[in-house]
Amino acid sequence: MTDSIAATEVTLRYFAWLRERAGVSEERLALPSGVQTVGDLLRWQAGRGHPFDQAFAMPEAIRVALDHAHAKASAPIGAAREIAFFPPVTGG
Amino acid sequence: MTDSIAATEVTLRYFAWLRERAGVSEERLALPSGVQTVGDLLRWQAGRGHPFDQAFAMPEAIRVALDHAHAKASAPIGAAREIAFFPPVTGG
Amino acid sequence: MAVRVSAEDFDASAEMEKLCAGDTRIGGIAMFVGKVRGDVQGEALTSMTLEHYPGMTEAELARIEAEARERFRLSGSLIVHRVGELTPGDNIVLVAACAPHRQDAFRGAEFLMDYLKTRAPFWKKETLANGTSRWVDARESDEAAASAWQERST
Amino acid sequence: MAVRVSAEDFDASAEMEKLCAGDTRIGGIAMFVGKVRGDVQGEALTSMTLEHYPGMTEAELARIEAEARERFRLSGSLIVHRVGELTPGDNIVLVAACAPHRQDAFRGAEFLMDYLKTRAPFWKKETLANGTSRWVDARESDEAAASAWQERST
Repeated sequence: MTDSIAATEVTLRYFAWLRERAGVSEERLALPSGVQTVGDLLRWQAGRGHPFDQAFAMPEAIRVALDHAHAKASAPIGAAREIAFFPPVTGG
Repeated sequence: MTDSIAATEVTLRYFAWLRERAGVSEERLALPSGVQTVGDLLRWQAGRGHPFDQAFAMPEAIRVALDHAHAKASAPIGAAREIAFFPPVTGG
Repeated sequence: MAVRVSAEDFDASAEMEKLCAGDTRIGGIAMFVGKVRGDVQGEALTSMTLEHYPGMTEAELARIEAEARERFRLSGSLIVHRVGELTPGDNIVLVAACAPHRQDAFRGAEFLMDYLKTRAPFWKKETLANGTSRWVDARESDEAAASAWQERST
Repeated sequence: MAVRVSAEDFDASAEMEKLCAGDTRIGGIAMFVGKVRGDVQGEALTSMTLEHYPGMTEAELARIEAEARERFRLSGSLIVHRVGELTPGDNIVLVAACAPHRQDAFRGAEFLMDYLKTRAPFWKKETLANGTSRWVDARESDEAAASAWQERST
């Protein structure tokens, strides 16, 4: 079960300066099976090489949403289909 | 000096239910010289006879303004030219 | 800074535009509009008549505004209060405060309302559907809200 | 209860009318309008571009509204947030809360703003008169304002 979820493709989305630094606004890919939590995912991103290494160099400055809901680093990715990365929000 | 101020006519104004109970919205008269403070004035009103006796029967429910500014019972009337009586305000 | 007493209705957007016009230091504007409710403790209200004390009203509102400016960093403020006969759903009062920062705007507008409710010489008389009329009593909760500002610094 | 994201400007009066229409239990409506300021720490600002996360924005604003309704006795609430390029003096956001009593309206509107500022996925990019652009940093004071609601009952 864990393997089949891990092999499923997810959509990754990037916003604000994270989008600019990553050089991409959206991509679809299958996450490695070892990536179980939001924290795992941030570490994996930082290890993907240029330009992700620089975009994700400070994971504490990055917020993550799983299927349109804010998620902490300890949150399991589970069956999320859309995962978004962005800086702290500054609207209003 | 005190006598000359006391003999000067002042305008008394009445609002809301106090106006209705007193049966007058405005009057001009000279206050007796013994009336020195707002508290004195409220007691004098209650002693004026019908309908003031009833209108001023509960002085603690009546607010007073001297020349357009709220005044406490202890405030001296001084040289005020316009004195208003009204219930606690209920606007807004 | 402006105060106005009028039988006419107001347009909150237009008032806001005028209040902010040309001042790009303003980061936000907080507003409150008080309206005539259609019921009074379960009884249907037909109309509400607002009486005020011309002369003192403007003086008192101006003092309330001056006190708000001392307490908060405001770029502008406005109080518009209607008088005369109003019906349920009608606007009664508009209070607005604009400021570089939103906390000042919110605090300013709420302060203006709390003080207006306890110091500005307006009186409401309600006419109910059953034909009776009565003057509205002052609410202790309004007095408490105004008093609470005495103990706060912001 | 409504949330809207739009490039278009809004009319606070018209929005208020719609929000209150026909509900005579409403005693008051509190509103806040956030505007683009013309300076950033002393530097002139040319424009402000607002990016958001379509889909999540609406979901998050709806969650914020639902939380406000749980905390306060509100008759209605509204959040309108603009996106795209704006210039100094332009409206950015409108938040409104109507309620039988004014304290609920004020608290509701301020709660909506504080939570919107820290949870709704919007990002501002400033372009200064000197030609440089930069993403606005989140403010600790906004985080503190939102956190403070956790310790309050009202």
